[in-house]
Amino acid sequence: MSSELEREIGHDEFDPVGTLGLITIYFLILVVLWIFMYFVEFAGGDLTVVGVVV
Amino acid sequence: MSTESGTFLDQFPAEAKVVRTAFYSSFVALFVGALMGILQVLHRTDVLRIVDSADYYSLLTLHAVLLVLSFSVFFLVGIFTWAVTTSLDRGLQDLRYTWAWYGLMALGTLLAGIAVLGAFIPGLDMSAAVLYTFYAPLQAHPFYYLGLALFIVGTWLAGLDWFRSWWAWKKDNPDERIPLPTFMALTTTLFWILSSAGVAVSVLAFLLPWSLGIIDQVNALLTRTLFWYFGHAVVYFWLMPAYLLWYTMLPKISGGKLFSDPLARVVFVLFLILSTPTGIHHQYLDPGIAEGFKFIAMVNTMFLLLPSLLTAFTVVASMEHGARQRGGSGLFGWLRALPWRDPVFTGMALAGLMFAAAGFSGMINAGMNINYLVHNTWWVVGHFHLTVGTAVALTFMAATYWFLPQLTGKAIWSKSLGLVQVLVWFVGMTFMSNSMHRQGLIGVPRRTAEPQYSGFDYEVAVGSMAELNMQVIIGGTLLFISTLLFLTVVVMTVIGDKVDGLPDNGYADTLSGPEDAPLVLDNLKLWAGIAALLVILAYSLPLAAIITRGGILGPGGSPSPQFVDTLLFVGRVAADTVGGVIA
Amino acid sequence: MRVSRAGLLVAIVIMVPIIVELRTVVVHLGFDVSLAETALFGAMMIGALVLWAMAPDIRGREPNGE
Amino acid sequence: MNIHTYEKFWLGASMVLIVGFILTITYGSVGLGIAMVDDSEPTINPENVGDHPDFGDPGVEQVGENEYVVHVVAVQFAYFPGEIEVPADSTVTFKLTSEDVIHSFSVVGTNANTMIIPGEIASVTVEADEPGEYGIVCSEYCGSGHHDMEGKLTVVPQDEFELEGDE
Repeated sequence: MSSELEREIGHDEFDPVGTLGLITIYFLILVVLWIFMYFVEFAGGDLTVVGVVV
Repeated sequence: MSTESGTFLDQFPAEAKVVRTAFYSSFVALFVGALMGILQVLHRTDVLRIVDSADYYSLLTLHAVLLVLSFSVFFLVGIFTWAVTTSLDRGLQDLRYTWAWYGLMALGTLLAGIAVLGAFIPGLDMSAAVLYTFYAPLQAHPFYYLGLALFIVGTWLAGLDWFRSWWAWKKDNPDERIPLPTFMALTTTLFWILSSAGVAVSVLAFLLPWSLGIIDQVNALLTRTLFWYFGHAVVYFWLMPAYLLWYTMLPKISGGKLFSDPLARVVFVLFLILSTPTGIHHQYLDPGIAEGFKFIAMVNTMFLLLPSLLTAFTVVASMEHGARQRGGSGLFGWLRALPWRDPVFTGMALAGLMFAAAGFSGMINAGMNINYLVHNTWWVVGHFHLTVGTAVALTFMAATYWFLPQLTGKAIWSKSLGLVQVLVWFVGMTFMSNSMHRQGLIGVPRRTAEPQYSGFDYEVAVGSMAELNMQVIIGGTLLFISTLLFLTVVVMTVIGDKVDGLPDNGYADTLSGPEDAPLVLDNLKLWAGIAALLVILAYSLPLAAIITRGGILGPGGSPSPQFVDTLLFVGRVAADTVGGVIA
Repeated sequence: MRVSRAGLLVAIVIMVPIIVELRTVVVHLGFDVSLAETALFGAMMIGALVLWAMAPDIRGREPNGE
Repeated sequence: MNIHTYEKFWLGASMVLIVGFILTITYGSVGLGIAMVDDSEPTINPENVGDHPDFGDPGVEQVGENEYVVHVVAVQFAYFPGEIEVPADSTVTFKLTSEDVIHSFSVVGTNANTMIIPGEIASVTVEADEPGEYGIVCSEYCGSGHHDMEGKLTVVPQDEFELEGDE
């Protein structure tokens, strides 16, 4: 593999900024989908289960 | 890492044979399991029904057992054996012992498989259409339970084999850190033994004696709870070898180094301590278990997201490191510099991408009350086809393109076909899993031969039912084609000739190495102790409550179907025959 | 080429779930999109991707993803 | 142990996500009042379901103003009663048990969904607001005829509702 390398990047000079970008997008998708699934698909659905014990 | 260079086969020919055999066993299971898969797709969607709907469940049992137990576990014992041998740079302690556990696992699979397939042999009163979860009072032939028990004992002995290697290595290297791949294999073994003890108790103390007629009935909720005590940890048993490959192989193949060895250790320790005390989240909708216990299981499950979320960062950062070393630049432009031509890389990267999607449906599944929406619907099946069916299976297939030359000394027959294969899998799973999730949300149940009912129609939000079914058919067909392509590449590689100049055996270096990891992380006794303690805390009260409510052996319901009478009859006939011969 | 041929192939494959899910999202937002329209739109997106990939790299060199 | 700043950030974001999920679920339980099926019902001997005072004669029963209880017995491969009718704008508690294996009671396309385990009684209370027709399916594999196991729930307008046996 090393033959294909253009440069060696050490620990201190590497900031995974692209990873941070990708994972931020993932985070936002998760939050939006969670809210949609919980409050629209689930809590907004029919036959709401309640805790009234008859 | 090894002082001797060369392939794994050059370094450890005897161990390579073990790993190879385990892989081939896993591929046979993959083929039969995938065949069952396509049959189910066509059956459920009513395109082609070659068996009676009553027999569909035998196919489903075979599909699940062969793919989630045989395919994945045979492959992972291979990977862990490779990982321990390579990273400790020493052979296994006693190969006769190694072959013994392999033999037990193979025998177990065979017995369970015979029990399931018995349903299709006229005159043979044998069946095990109990699915992978074998909830009592559904009853399987004793061979099925015996097979599962042997298989699991085999995996325990395999785990002990890796521990024996490590103990021997530690004597020679008292002051060294446990190499990361070995650390991963050992922590996985620990939680595997801890969790599978539950299913072992369920099978050996209750189900097997019950199927043999020694006890009359079992407590359905108790055996079900013992199954799920094991049933969630088992998914991490499948997943950990994929994680091992993402941590130790993917950075190397990307042209970089593992971003952080210490965090990788933290992740595996978290899995060790949190994998088992979560199983009750599969029982959110079970009567007989207090809401408080369900809530505790949920909190544990939610925190179990943490190691996976950390993994996402560490693995992607390692890939980014590789891409930037290869000349990639920009915020996202580095993605172009990754080795997409290599099926090993692309397969694993796509598997990881799908695992990110699976993470979301898993978060929904983990939620306690939202479970009313998705429980036992096809959504759940869509979810685990992204996890074990892609994150694990696709990673394993991709890894095979790296391992096979290491194990056989032969070059991959066609890397291009390998690339096509992993891409076809990704597209196929996109269609199939998407449709499964969406059908689940409108209430289509899982585990049914005919989801078409006479009394009502499903209310489809987007598109139509026909369209959703078409997605499943297209997806399932592509997945089956992908499996065939994979097996073609494997077979053609294996029957090819040995070549020189294969890459050396090895795994990725680290940017931040083990020297940065606190020593306490390597204290396996401590973590195993905490794991056991958490399990006791999470499970003692629910189990005690279940036993107090229903009794240890009931109230059970009647076994269905019963094999006891047949067994007694067969036994008597056999005894008479033997008696007659002797006389 | 801005990306390698294998890279382009992978990008196209990754477009598939995006196109499939986009339709679900759009319909949930109240716009009715048929299967054929989705397919057409998907083909356009993939076409655009291919065109982008085929254009010469601004940095004037081949990516080493091959 | 040195952790990169970005990864620390992600660790924090992950914790926010996890705690947020737990808080959402807690809000569902406490704020929206969504209760889980639990252990509040006594156990029952599956072999004597027929002699049970309620499950011996399963069906719809009025227990209060706009409050109903429906006892349902699940067997391979049917529900008794198979067709259930309740009025709209009412609170309905389903009490379910099994005479043989594990089943489920899943009202298709709704949140009413529970396991039925022999020996246990599952109790789920739902609010039936609008009139409508729903399918009920067994979503837990229960044997060779599992796919034939279905029922029907009809929520009828209040003025059209009458209890079976009422004159």
